[in-house]
Amino acid sequence: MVEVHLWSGLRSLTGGQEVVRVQAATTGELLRELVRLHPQLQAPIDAGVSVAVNGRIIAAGLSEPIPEGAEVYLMQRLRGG
Amino acid sequence: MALDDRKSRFTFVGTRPNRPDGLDKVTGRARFGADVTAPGMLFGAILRSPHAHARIVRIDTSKAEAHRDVKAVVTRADFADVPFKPGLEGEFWNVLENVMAGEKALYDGHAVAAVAASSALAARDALKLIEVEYEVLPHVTDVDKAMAPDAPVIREGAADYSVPEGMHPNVVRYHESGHGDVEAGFAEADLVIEDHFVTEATHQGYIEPHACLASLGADGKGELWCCTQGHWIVQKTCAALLGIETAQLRVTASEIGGGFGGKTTVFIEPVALALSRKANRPVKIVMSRSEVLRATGPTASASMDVKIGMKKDGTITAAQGVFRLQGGAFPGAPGDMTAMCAFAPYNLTNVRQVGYDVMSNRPKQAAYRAPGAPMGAFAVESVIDELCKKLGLDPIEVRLKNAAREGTKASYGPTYDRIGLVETLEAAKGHPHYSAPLKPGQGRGVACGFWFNHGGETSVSLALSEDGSAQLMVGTPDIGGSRASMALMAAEVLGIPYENIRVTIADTATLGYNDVSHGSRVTYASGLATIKAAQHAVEKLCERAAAKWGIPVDAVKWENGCAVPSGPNAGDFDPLPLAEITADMGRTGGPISGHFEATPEGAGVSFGTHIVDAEVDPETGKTSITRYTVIQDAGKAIHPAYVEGQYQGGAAQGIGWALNEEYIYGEDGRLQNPVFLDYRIPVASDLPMIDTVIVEVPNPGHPFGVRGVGETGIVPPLAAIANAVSNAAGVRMRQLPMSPPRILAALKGNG
Amino acid sequence: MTKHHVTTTVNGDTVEYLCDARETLLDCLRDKLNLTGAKEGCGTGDCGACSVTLDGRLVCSCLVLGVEAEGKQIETIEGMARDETLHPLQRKFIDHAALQCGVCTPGVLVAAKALLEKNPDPTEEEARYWLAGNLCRCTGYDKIIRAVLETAAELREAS
Amino acid sequence: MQYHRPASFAEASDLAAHATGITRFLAGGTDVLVQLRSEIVTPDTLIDIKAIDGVRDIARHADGSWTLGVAVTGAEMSEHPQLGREWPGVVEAMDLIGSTQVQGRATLTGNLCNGSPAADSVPAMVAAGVTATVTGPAGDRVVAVEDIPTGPGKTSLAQGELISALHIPARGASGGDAYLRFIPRTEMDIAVVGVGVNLRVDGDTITEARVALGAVAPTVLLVEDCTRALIGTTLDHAALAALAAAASAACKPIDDKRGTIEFRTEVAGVLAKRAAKIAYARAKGETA
Repeated sequence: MVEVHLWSGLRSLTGGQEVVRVQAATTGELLRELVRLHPQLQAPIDAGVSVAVNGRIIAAGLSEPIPEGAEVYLMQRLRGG
Repeated sequence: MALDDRKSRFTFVGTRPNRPDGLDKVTGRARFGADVTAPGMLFGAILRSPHAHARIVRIDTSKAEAHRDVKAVVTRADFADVPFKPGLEGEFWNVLENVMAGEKALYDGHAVAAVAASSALAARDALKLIEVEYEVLPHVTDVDKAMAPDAPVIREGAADYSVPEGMHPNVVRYHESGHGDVEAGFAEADLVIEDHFVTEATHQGYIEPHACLASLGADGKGELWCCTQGHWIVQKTCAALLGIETAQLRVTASEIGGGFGGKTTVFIEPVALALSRKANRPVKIVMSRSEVLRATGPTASASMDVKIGMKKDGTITAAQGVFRLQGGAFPGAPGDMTAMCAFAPYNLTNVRQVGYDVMSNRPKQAAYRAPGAPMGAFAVESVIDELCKKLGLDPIEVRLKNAAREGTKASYGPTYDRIGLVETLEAAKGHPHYSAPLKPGQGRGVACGFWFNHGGETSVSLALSEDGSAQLMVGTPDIGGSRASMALMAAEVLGIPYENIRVTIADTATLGYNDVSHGSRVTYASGLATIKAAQHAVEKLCERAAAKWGIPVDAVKWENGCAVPSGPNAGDFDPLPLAEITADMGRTGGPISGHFEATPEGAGVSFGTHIVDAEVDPETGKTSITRYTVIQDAGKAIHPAYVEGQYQGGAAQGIGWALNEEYIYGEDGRLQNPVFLDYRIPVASDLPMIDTVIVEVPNPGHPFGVRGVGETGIVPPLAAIANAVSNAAGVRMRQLPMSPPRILAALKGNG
Repeated sequence: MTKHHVTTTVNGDTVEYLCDARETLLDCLRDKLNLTGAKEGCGTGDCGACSVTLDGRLVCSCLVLGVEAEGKQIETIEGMARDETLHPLQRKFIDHAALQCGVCTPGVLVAAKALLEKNPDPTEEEARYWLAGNLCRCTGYDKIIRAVLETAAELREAS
Repeated sequence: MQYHRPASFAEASDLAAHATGITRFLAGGTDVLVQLRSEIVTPDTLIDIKAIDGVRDIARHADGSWTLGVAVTGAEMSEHPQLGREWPGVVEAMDLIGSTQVQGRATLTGNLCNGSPAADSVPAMVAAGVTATVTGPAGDRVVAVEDIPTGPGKTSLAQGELISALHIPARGASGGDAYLRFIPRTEMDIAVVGVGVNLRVDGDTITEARVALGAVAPTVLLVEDCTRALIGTTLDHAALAALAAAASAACKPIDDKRGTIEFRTEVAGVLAKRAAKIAYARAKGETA
C-alpha cells in the first residue's frame, strides 16, 4: 500500500480525505486506483496531474515504479515558459 | 530510467566553444519566421476586434471577396468544428476560439476574419472592406473586478471541478494546498505582517513577431514553416483545428527570434492554413508589433495577499498566501503555479496557499518564463524583507535560517531531493556585492526564487557519417544556443571534437514527437536524450570493434573517441577510432545511428538568489539599477556562456517587469500601449552589467547533473528590485511596475 | 495605383525595384531584393532590428520609404563581411556569446559598426546610449556591450 | 497615396494647395511613417521636401543668428561644431528624440509640425525664441514657433502652407539655454514632462528669461510667471522655489499611459529648477 497525499483543494472530492491509501506499483496504477476509490478525482486527473515519488516529480509518465513505502504526492500538472 | 552513468569529469562539457549557428546569425543569413517565400505565395492579414467584449452580429466579407487582389477570406466558419470537452480537447476549443472568434469578440485585438491577397498592402487594404456588426457588451479587465459579483460574465460554464460553489463564473480554476496549522503558527510568531500586492500583465516581448508560411491543399496535406517554441504542438493543434490528420501536416520550425513562453501555442498558423486551403496557394502571415501586443502573450496580472509570521530570531512560524491571477478571456492563468512556487524556498511547518484562475476581457495569457512564479515571489519576498527590517535581521541570514534543503518538506508537498538553495545563499552572502558600500539614495535588495523545471516528451536521433562526423537531430527549437549545448554533450559521449557534430532542429516529418522548448527543459531533456542517443551509437560502435577483433562485445569499452579492449584480458588491440569504424560501416553491418525516445522524468528543481542595488530620485521617483548580481544553481553548466546569458536575460526581463513594463487598458477596455514606444522594455542604457555566479549542485536525475536554467532567473528579480527600491525610497512598494508616478506618489504619502 | 521605379545602391551593387509609395525601404529590401537580414520587430522605429545605413547615416529602414532610396547608398548586414572575412564585430559577437536568439543581432551589428566608425573609443555609457535604439530581449545587453567595447579596443590596437 | 518630390518650396506649396484629402510633408519621416504604418494617418498626398535646395543647410549669419533648413537632422545638428556651443539646449532637446537611428532622420521642423505637446525640441525652441518662415500660396510669412502648434496633432498652417526654414536668434552675450525632460527609461520614450529654459544674465542677475513647458497642456506653454519668478534674481533658493511653483501652477496636464496629472504637475517644477540651474551656469560661462 502507498499513501497518496492530495493537495488540499481535492478534499472536497474525496469526502474530506487528504491522504488516500491505494495498492499501486506504478504511477498509472496509482491514478487508476485513485479514481476507482474516488470517482470524482477523474476530473482533476483529466485536467492534468503530476505525481511526486520520493521527491522526484513525474510530470506525465504512467509507468514509473512506486517503491513500497514511497512518499507520494499528487500535484497539479506543471507548465513551463 | 537508469542513471548509473553519472559523470563528474568532463572534456567538452563546461567549455565555451562558438555556437554552430553563429555565422548565419551575424551575417543576416539565418532564416527566421518571416524570412522565407514560396512560389505563388499570397500575403495574409487578420481583422481584429476593436471592442473588449462584443457579440458578433454579422460579418459581411463580400466586398473584400470582390477585390481583385484578394484570393481568399476566412472567418470562424472555415475552421473545423472542434468539440468542446474538458482536458486537451477543451484546450483545442479554447485555442480555436482565440485564433478566430466565434459568437463573441472577447478582447481588444481578438481575430474575427482574415484575408489572403497578392501583396501585403492589398491584404491590409482588403481588411477595411470587411464589415462587422458588433453588439458591444459590458467588459472587465481587472482581476479583482472580474471576481466581483456584478462583473460581466466572460463565458458561462468555463469553470472546472475545482472551483468552490458561490464563486463568480469568471473564476475558472481554484487551487489550495499546504500543510500544518497556519493559525497556530501565526500565534507563535513575534511579528506577523500581512500585505496586499499587485502586479500588472507584461508581455514576453520577443523581438520577432509571429510569422508563418502555410500551404494546405484540398487533399489534406500541408506544409507549415513558422517561428515556434515547439512545432509538434503546432502540428497537433493546427491539424485538429483544420480537421486534417496530424501526420499529413509537416511543420518546420524556423530560427526563432525569442519566445520566453509566448510561442508555445498557435495564433496565426491555423489562419494561414485555412486561407491557403481556400486560395489553394501558399500564404504567409506576419504579425505587426501591435498585433503581437494586443493578441498574443501576455503573462497574467495578479492581486495577492500574503501573511507571514516570524520569531525574533528570524524563524518563520507560518506563511499564507492568496494569489488571484487574471489570464484573459480563457482558462489558464497559472494561479496554481504561483501558489505552489511562492513559499517553495522555505522550510515551513505551517503553510497554506490558494490560487485563483480568473477570466477577463484581455488576450489569452501565455506562458512567460516560470509562469506564475515571479508574482508570488514578489509578494512573499517583500513581506520577508519587511519582517527582517522590522526585526532588525539580515535578509540573507533569515533566508538561510529558513532555507529548504535536501529532506525538507516542500511547501507544495513532497520532500526535496538534493537542491542548491543554501549554496546560492552562501554565495550571495560571500559575494563582494553584498558587502559593498551604498551611496546615499541607494538601496539594496535580495530575494530568492524557485522554479520546478520540466522534462517532457523527447526524441533525438544521431547518425554517424563515414568520415567520422556526426549529425544530431533534435526537436526542440534552439532559442538561446541549445545546439551548442547538444553538440557538447554528444561530443562528450562520442569522444569526437565538438566541431565534428552538426546539430539540426528536425522538422515534424523527420523525428518523433517532441514537447515544446519550455519549462527550462531543453538542456535537461533533449540533452539527456542526446546523451542516450550517443550512447546508443557507441554501443553499436563497440559491437563493430568487437566483431573486427573477434572478441565479445562486453570486452570492448569506449574511451576518448576510440573502441579499446576493456582490460588486459580482453586482448591486445590498438585503439580503434570512431572514424575508422564508420569508414567501413556500410560493409560491416550498415549505417550506425543512435536514437532515444522517452519522457525523462528527472528534471531537478532549481533556486536562485539575486542581489540588486537601486537608486531612486526622490524628486521624480525615477529608479536606476546600479548593480545586479544573479546567483543560480544550474546543476551543471554545459556551455557556461549561454547559462550566464540566460541568467542575465532573466534579470533584465525582471527589471523591465519591476520598473516599467505593463499592460495599460483604458476605460473602453482597449489596450493603450500596443507599441514598443509605450510598452517599455529595458534598453541598453537602462541597465548595468549583470554579474553572474553559476552554482553547480548536480541534479540526480540527469547523467551530467543538468537542471534547467532558463526560467528561474526571472523569479527573484521583481522581489529583489522591489526590496532595493523600497529600501532606497524608505517606503514599501506593493504594486508593480514601480513606475516613477507610483514611486513619487508613495514618497508623497498618497500612493 | 502607379508604382515607382527606384534605382539605388545596396552593399555596392546597383539594384532596381518597383514599389508602392507606402512601402518602406525595409519592405523593399526584404520583399523585393530578398535581403532579409534586416528584420521588422516593430515597424515604428522603436526596436532597431531593421537598422541599415543610408548614405553612411544609421537609420531604421522601417522609417524610410522605398521610394526615398532613389540614388542613395545603402549598407545592410549582408554587406558587413568582406568576402570570407567577418567584420571584427561579427567575429567578436560569436566569440563572446553576444547573441541568443539572434534576431536583433543584424541590427545591433550595423549600429555598432556605425558607432565604432564615428567613435573608435566609446565608453560603456556611450555604447549603451548609442545602442539604446536596438532592443534585445534575450541577453540583458551585457555580452553585447562587452563585445562592442572589446572590438573597439582590438581595432584601436590594430590601427 | 501620391508621392511627390518637388524642387522648390513654391512647387511644394502649389502641390499642397491643390491636393485633395490628407496631405503630409515628408522631411525625416519619423512621425509620418509611423502613422502610415500603423494606419493612423494614411495621406492621400505625400510631399517629400528633401530634394529642395538648401534644406540640409545650417547657416550662421553675420549677426550671430542661425537659419536651419527644414531637413536638417538631429544628428547633423549634434555634429555641428558651433551650433551646440551657442544653443546647447536646442541641440540637446533635439538629440533627446528617439534613438541614434531616429536622429539620422528626424528634424526640428517635423517635430514641430507633428503637433505633439510632448515634442522635445519645441519647448527648447520656444524658450530660445525660434521663428519659422512659412511658405504658402500668398508668399512667405514669419511665425513664432509657439504659434505653430494649436493642439495635439494640429497646427496653424493653412492648406498649401509649409515651413521652409527655421531661425534661431543670435545667442548674444551672457546667455544660456537648457532643456530637460522626464522619461521613465533612459532613452526611447516620449517626454512625460519637458522644460526648456533660456536666460540672459548681467553679472549674477538674470535679466531675460523664457521658460517653456512641454507635455503638460494641449500645446507647449510659454510661461510668463516663470519669467517673472526669475528676472532680477540670482537664481537663489527663493527664485527656484518661485520658478517651480509657477511652472507647476501653469500645468494643465492629463492622466494618460505616460503619466498622471499629479506627477506631471510636480515634476514640471522639479525639472524647471534643474534646467534653470544649467541654463544659468551656461549664461555665466560656467560649464554645465
